[in-house]
Amino acid sequence: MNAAAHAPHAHGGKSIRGVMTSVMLALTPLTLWGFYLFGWTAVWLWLLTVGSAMLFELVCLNLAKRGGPASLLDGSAALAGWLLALTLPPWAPWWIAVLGSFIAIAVAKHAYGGLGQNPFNPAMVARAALLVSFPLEMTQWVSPTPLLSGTGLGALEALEHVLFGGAVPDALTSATLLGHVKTEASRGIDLLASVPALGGGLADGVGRHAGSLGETGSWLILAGGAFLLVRRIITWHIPVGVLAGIALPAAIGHAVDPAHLLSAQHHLTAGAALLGAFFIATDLVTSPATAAGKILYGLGIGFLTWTIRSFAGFPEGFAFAVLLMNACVPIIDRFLKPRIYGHGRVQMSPA
Amino acid sequence: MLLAVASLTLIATVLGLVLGVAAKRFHVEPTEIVAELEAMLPGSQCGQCGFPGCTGAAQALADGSAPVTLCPPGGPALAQALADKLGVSASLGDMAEAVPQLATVREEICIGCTKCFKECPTDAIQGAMKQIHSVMREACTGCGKCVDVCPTEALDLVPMPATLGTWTWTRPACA
Amino acid sequence: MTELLLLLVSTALVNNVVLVKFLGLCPFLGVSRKLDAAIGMGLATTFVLTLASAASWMLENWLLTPFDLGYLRIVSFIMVIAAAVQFVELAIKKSSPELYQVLGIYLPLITTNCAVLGVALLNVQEGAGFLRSIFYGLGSAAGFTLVMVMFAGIRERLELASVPAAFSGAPIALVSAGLLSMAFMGFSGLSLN
Amino acid sequence: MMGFRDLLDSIRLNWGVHPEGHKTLSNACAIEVMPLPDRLVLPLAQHIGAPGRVIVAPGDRVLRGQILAEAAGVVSAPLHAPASGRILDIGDYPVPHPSGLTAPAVILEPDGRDEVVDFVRCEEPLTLSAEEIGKRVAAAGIVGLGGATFPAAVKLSLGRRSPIHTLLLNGGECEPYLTCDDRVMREAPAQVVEGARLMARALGATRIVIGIENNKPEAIAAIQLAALPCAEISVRALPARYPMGSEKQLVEFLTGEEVPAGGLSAEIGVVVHNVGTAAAISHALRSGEPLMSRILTVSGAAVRRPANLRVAIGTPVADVLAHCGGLKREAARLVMGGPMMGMILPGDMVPVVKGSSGILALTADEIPGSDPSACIRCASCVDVCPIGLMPMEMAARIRAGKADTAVDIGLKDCIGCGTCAYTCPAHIPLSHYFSYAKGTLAAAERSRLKNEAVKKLTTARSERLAREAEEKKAAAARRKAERETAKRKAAEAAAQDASAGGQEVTA
Repeated sequence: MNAAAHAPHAHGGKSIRGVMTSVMLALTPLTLWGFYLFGWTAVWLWLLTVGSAMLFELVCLNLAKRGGPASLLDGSAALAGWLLALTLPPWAPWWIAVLGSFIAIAVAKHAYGGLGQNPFNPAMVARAALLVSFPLEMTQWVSPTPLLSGTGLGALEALEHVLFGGAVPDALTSATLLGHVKTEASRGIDLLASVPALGGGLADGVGRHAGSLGETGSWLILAGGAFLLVRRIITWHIPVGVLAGIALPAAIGHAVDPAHLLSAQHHLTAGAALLGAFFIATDLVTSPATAAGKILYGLGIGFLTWTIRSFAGFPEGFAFAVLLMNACVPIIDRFLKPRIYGHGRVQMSPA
Repeated sequence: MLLAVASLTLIATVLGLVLGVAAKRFHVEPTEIVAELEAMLPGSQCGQCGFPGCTGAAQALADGSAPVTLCPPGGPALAQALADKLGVSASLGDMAEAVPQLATVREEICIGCTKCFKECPTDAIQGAMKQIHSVMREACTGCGKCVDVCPTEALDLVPMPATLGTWTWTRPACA
Repeated sequence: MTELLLLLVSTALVNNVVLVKFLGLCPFLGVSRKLDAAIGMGLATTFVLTLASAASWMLENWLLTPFDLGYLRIVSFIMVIAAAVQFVELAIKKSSPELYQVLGIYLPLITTNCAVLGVALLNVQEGAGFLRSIFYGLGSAAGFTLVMVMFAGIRERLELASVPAAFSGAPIALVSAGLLSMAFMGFSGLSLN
Repeated sequence: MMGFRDLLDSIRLNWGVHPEGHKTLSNACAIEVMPLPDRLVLPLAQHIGAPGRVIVAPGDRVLRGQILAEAAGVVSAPLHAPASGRILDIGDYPVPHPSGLTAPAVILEPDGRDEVVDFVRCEEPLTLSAEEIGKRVAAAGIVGLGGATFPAAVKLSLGRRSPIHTLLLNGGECEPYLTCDDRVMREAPAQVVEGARLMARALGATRIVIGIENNKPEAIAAIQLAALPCAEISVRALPARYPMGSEKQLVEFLTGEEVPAGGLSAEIGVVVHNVGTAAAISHALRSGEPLMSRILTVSGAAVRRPANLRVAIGTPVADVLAHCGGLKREAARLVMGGPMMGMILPGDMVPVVKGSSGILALTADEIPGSDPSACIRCASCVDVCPIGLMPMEMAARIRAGKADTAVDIGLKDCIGCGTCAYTCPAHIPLSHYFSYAKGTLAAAERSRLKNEAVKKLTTARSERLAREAEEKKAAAARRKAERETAKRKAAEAAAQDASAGGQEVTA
């Protein structure tokens, strides 16, 4: 009999592993769709990223002498790798995946003491670091080459491409909407001309356009997000905040200056907006604790994303926006606390 | 050259004037930190800190040569108060480990010599000549001075026994 | 007006003194352990920086340039800054002894804060007008304060985190500063084209 | 219509959890009276406040209802013999407390003759004056039977300090497993209602609201029927949600007002009592019998025959479990009270006390099993906290040894309901952290007070020593002066003698 176990003598049954598993379940459909769209290279890249993330986790756990394999099973490392993979260009070389996993797991997570201690979102730290270090590789987009359609590489060819590199066939290179308009704008061509030039199919919701592995299948992302909401893994505050934070300034900006600012619809469906709103910004460890804090955090990410996309040098700013708002989370948590019962509403005697 | 000297002198004069006025305007009386610290210490001059009495301890605290956790009778509460006063962060970890001590009289050996209660800085020992002495739990700081003077070694320091009133939950196991 | 506003945004975010120009790192690392201290330091620096920008502009344009005393620039700027810092120190000592205790030796260090001198010199270099100089100083100081506050928040949280011994303290603070700096790279190229 | 209101209520509440009830284990079991055991262990501190003062001695023979210990102070309660018999001992015995420490208790051996003192019966208790009700409740030694064990009479006297308009009767029983309040409401609704009216009368309250969780429809129906003739009573169904039965939550839900932090509900004109206390008060005033037994639930998957029992105060837990057929499986944990806030028992030798609402023998499957892992800041605890605290933040600060800074973010407002720890996916023992921190802070406060006392003693001592030294010096000076005067006088005398002698000689 336990000498002095403290109440409660009951537990609700939630577990960290359960939370992580739910997120992975929610990610599965859109990941499979990404595999289908971008072919075998995407599959190999995903495997590499997730595998190396778990490997680094194991190494770090051993170095820190914490738990060991048991802690690996909580799934957090696999999830971080998975999310990173979804934001990589599907034809990226192997070292992008491995280096990204290393940054995410060793630098962004374990340098801080492991699970739950990191102030910055590991996947986004990795993505931002890769983007500023290897801008070329990280913006090498391709058109979808669905599996079994004969347009892409076979399994072995794809593996060879991932491991030993090689140029992406010119016929396949493509541009994302955000990258395209940024390039065109730098050549003095405004949106009125550049957007139609890219052709339709951009906002079809199923994602048959260039982009990173997991960000193009809008409907599946929404379905995954809905699953998480229903399972109460996440609350609505952050996704709604992010999407509103992007859409509102975008709508106003587009109305004022349609030649230079993209519409809200384009902003929401392009880039990592949806994937980020539901799966990245909602990362439990690095987001605020209270409902009001979550909304503010979401709005901040959305607004910064829009600002960077519209005015700064990088075509996509979601990773930066998340990191910037991550840095604000301790402040948000400090100043947006829930009201404590019995304080404030009634006259308080100085205690 | 002259110009340079002149202009620097001018700047210096103007700034000096401004600062001089400000120093008058914002003057604050320096506080006597040692006296304030000494007032916070128990004042029993028990010497458990290793300094000669509480004044010495206050001096050492003020010049930073002693940690705020130096006073066992004061316990973590005093350490925290001192840390707040000095604007440093207290590591109370090792402090919490130290269990408060209590002097106890072994009645079968005590000869009633009254040496101990003359020595006790807090008058925590009661008794009279040729009578067995007893220790008041509320007043004893566990300084051990009585133990040193007892001719028959009838006094012991024992950890303060827990009661329902003083029992607390232990620190939960960390992840 | 728009131009001054843009200048503010540009100096605070895009060309942040700490995270992009790497000036003023001493107080950034030294006084960012506690949020209250960071806010205090930020405000003190804001005051000194703005004042120093204005004073150094006057010095430059009314004394140094007319009399061709450019070689006295650094020494005279430092004198002005030192006096401003001394003034702030006296004022804080009077108004908030707690803050004075917390800021400790870092307050006199504003004197040699390269952000302050750097901004004053950059203003001269760019030949900025009086108002522009003040806004440049104000924007830089706002950026400094913003970053100080964010960083202090992170460090307060790190105090509670189980950081491995090898990374504990300064190392993890520097790692965090690096990551924060990387996040600020997102603003690079920010302009209203 | 009720269903719609429930829905609205549950949307309005943004806190709490829905623990698995386990109530069906025992809620169909009618209250049975458990026979007296061989030995009763009666701790002197069965209530909040000063322990009772013993007025019997070992060897004494006592009658049922006789006072064993009288109230010692304003906040205290007397203790009565639950049976006639002999006092075996008065000394330190294990009490229900997680520490396993002992405390002063009276050991009574029932003689089975059931001889009683003269009880003053009262057929119409509602005609008694407010003061008289308070006096009789105090004399009966009744304390809050919900588990808080605050002397009921003290709470009834609150009306004299600030005007009370509403009495809330707590029939929430939101703790899983416990069904004793449910059974009391079903089996003795008239007693509950009469007790409520007596308390309202003592308080001067004009309104009585009885709140019952909607998972007890039979109890709601029974109380509604019993309260039908009384216009001042309204019965409200509460959403079944833990911790609805906590005083602060109940007050907020039923009156819309909040109990001020660090204050009493009486400050906003509301007093909360438990339904069990109401029934006990009605019974005590009618029969004149003091509180000598209480109703409790025996449950948990390890118990062979879960039951609701009326048990004499002082009955050892072992006898209660034996009465329920013993354990059918190994109990991983023995708990007194409910699983959310109840305390672990150091063993089954401890007695049932006035505040024991239940005895649970829980199997390993029923208790939280996993070891704690790192906090992932999921903020589940923040979402469910009924007080609006940030438990994870407080725990992190406590873990870092900064309990004092946890107070800044509300540690003292924590009601210890355990909702956060129940919901935590990382299995962090949050409630334990808070108890630990509250304990260390209390210990620090005690040592601060002691320091102050020590300081006074030291100053007194040094003053005394100085005075004594002063006196000694003065005495020495006086003696010296006296000696000198004497010497001088002697010398003078000698001189005179000498001169006289000389004169004589010369003469």
